[in-house]
Amino acid sequence: MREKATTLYLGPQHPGITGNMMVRLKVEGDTVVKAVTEVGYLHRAFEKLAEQRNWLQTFTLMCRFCVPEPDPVEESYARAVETLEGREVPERAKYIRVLVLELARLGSYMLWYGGQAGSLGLYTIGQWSVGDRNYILDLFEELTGGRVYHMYIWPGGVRRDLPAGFEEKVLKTMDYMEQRLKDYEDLMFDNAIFRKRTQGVGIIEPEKAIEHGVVGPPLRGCGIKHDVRIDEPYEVYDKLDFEVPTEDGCDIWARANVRRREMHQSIRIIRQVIDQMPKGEFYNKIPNPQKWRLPQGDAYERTEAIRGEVGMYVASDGTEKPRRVHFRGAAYVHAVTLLEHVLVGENIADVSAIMNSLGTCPPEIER
Amino acid sequence: MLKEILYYTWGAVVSFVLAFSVGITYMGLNRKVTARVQNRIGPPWYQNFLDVIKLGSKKTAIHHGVMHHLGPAFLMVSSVMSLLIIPILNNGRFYPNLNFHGDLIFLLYIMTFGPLGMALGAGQTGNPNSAIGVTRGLAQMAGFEIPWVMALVALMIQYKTTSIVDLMNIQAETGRWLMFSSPFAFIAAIMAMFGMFRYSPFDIVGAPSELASGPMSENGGKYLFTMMSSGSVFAFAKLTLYTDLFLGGADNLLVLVLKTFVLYMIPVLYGVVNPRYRTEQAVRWFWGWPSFFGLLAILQASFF
Amino acid sequence: MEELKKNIVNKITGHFADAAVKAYDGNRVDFTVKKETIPAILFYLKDEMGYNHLSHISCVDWIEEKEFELIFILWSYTDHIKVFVHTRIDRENPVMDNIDMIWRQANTYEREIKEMYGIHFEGLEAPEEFLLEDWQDMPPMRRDFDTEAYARKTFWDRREARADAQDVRETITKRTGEELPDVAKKYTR
Amino acid sequence: MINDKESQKIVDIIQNFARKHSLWVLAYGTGCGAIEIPPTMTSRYDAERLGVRGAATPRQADVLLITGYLTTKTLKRVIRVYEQMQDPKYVIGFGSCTINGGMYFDSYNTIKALDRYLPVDVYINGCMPRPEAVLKGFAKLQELIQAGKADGSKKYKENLEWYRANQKEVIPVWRMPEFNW
Repeated sequence: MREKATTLYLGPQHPGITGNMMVRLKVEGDTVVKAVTEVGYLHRAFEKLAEQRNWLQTFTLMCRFCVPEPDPVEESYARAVETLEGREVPERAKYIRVLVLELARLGSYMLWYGGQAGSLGLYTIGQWSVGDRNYILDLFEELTGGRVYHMYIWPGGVRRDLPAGFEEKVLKTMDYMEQRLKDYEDLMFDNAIFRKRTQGVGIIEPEKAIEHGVVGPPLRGCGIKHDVRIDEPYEVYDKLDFEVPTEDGCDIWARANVRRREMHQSIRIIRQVIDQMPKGEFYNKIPNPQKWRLPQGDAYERTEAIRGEVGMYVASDGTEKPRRVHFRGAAYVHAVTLLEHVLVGENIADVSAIMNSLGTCPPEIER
Repeated sequence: MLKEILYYTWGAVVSFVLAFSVGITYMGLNRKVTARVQNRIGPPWYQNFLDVIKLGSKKTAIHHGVMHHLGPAFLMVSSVMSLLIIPILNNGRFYPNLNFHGDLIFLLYIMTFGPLGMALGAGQTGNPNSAIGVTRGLAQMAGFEIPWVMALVALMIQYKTTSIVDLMNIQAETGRWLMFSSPFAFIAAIMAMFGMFRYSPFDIVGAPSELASGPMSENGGKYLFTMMSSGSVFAFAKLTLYTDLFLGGADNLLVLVLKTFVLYMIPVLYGVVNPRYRTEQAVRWFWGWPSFFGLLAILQASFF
Repeated sequence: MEELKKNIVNKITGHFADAAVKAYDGNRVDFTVKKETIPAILFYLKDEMGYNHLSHISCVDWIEEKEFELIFILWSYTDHIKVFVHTRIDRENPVMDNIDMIWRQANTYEREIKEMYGIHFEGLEAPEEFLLEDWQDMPPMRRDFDTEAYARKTFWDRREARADAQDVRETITKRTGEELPDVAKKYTR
Repeated sequence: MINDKESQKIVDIIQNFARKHSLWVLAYGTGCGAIEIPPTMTSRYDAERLGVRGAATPRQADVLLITGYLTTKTLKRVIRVYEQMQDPKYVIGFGSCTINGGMYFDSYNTIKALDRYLPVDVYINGCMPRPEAVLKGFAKLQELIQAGKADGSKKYKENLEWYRANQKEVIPVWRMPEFNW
């Protein structure tokens, strides 16, 4: 008997893939019958390199774990090290960290807008939102010196204080963003074709979501309210007033709506943070990094990134170098077993859109 | 006799050069207009000329078999044939084209000939993206051909002729464009045009995020050069056909360019703000309202 | 919070005699068990206690003690407590029970740990390779694998800084008007 | 008439002008530098006004952007992709890690010097290079093309054995055809 299924290689070189990875699809007609994720194209052995470097040198590796949104990884590492050592962080540093994290969330959502709309052929949104994302990157550049990799949130606090007049600039940018978000939403969420393409596509049932360990917007798109920011409040999130939006659709449309509403919450958080920003120290100085020994033990801290919770497991043997630094990426769960499960039965036209809605980020899987 | 042959050949060459340059310019303007909508400056209007020259000057060492070589050639043949049949200006004021009675029916066939040849060529590359792209292209063609044929049949029934020149003469005599005297056929034809031009939301054939670039996946360099030039010629030919049939033709080149450009901007601007359909959604769309208008057009033509 | 923690500690130590508890401040509870108990304790935690989110599986190589340590980190959506389950396995003969029927995503973690540490998970159904391709050395995350030596052996050594820089030195000298040092002249074109 | 030297010169000038202003970049994000490609292509920096544009498949592309470190697994795919591209083709090495390994100098899985495996026409340094730097890199490539000096693919063909030997050194199991073009 002849085999009816064709093998379609989506990646590693493919415009629709969300980075350097591959999904091998078995298709019958237009329907996917089997999907196998193949990763490892970006494996740089960060965790091995971390064992060769001391605690502070490791910090410069951290931001490179996930390229679109490096700050939550830095935050997880910094917090894990602080927990392990029992180091206090000044109040101002906590607020600055939240400010940076929320700006990063906003910036990555802008990139996500481009990816999600681009995967469905609506390139105009991508051009707008990725262009406007530069305004957020400008703020980062002023604050940290880097556009993409900030290396800003480090153990003990943050690397620099806010520059003079930074708060006003942030508020001004937020006002601009709020206007622009309205434009994106008008173009994307009011569009009948976008609605047709996304509703009922890429469904994850709530039970399956729990079983597969789904986190972040995909989980909240199933109607389950879980967010590390409210479940296990870190920094000053327990003092801030914000909502965690959920939707019941379980499909791409629901996830997109969760993200859309979260962007507004981010802006709200940023305004509050600027409003409540205390005066004082921003850095609890660490000793000479060459001789900086952490006590034996381990720690695991989690942060909410746009893809879901990201965590950092740190184990120390009492020397200057980490014994183990292990990163848990949200995409690690989403892009392998979950993706293989979700893609079965979908149309090949939707594969790229589903991947974008799950937030697959290959550098985070492979590290 | 010889003089006549030379005259016709010269006419063909001139119309080809015209169609090529206007078509390529339109594509460049498309990129410019899209860029302006997207908040960018965009490439210069002559960008596509440079692209075409570059593609033509690339060394091409791809071999997948004879049909693969012939695929782009089929496309070119189809475009040039349709161009030669479609009268460019009213009253034969431009160089003569090969129009005859029944050319409207012939045109229906020759316009689908190119994509079919391309389909064979793409099938031989063995690239699954090409194969899936071809099936999508044929499915989409099955979609938009129905309203398009209905619109043309309505015109044929209403004016009892199968010649484009006759239709143009009727418009010139009565002074009424067919888009007003048979509006339903015009609406159906314009809706079918969205599918013909393959801009968003009907760019399902070469959808980059789904199929890399569909049937063109294995075609680079000179193949792509041929396909791009035939695409631009074909675009101009189609736009001229629409002008001839519905917008009363054109008395001089300037009017022609103006009318075709307005027509061309319809699918372009619609595409900028819309994501793309899935294949079956696209086909359903074409078999919905456009076909309904086509049917109305035929009813109007038969009974009024 | 403290009550919840006490509750889980009582239940687990009541059910699993070999579970050693380590107390932490905040919302963290640690158990150390034998490796045979792992599937049972995880099943128990998931089905009876509601710890249905597997947040992380990590592995640490304690080469001095000739042991691998496996850490399973669970999270409860209702209790908001992190539970760490530690176990130690022999480094010479690393065999472990597969737990991907409890949580599907454990499959990915196990594939990686298998590849990076060479720990064999019994009954793990997954392709052989995960991150590496045609790897022929020892599992790279083991402590005795020297990555720098491997890199030096396999790839070229790092170039000397700026040795191949195209025109950097020339540009700098032009800008500052300084004479090029003799060492640098060798490298400029 | 066509083969004589004078007219060849004119043809060359036209060709180089067209090639220079129409660089189609293969959509292959090989490393983290790919994150700065969307900003380069979109509204603020808008590389399309220089004729830089994305191409979906290697057959249609002119420029291969190696955006950062290459793992050995990716190197294999990159070689295939490079050999499937049609002449004339250019390689831009992007970021410090393509030059000397950068911060991954002791990593067991990334190559350290890109030009040992593929002919590189232009390097852009930085981690990450900013979009301005990327545009500068494209401008440099355009300069080289105009002068007829961007002959990486010619170099690759002439020194194929050397490149192949280097490639096989780091790719232990070679399951690819010897010639892909």
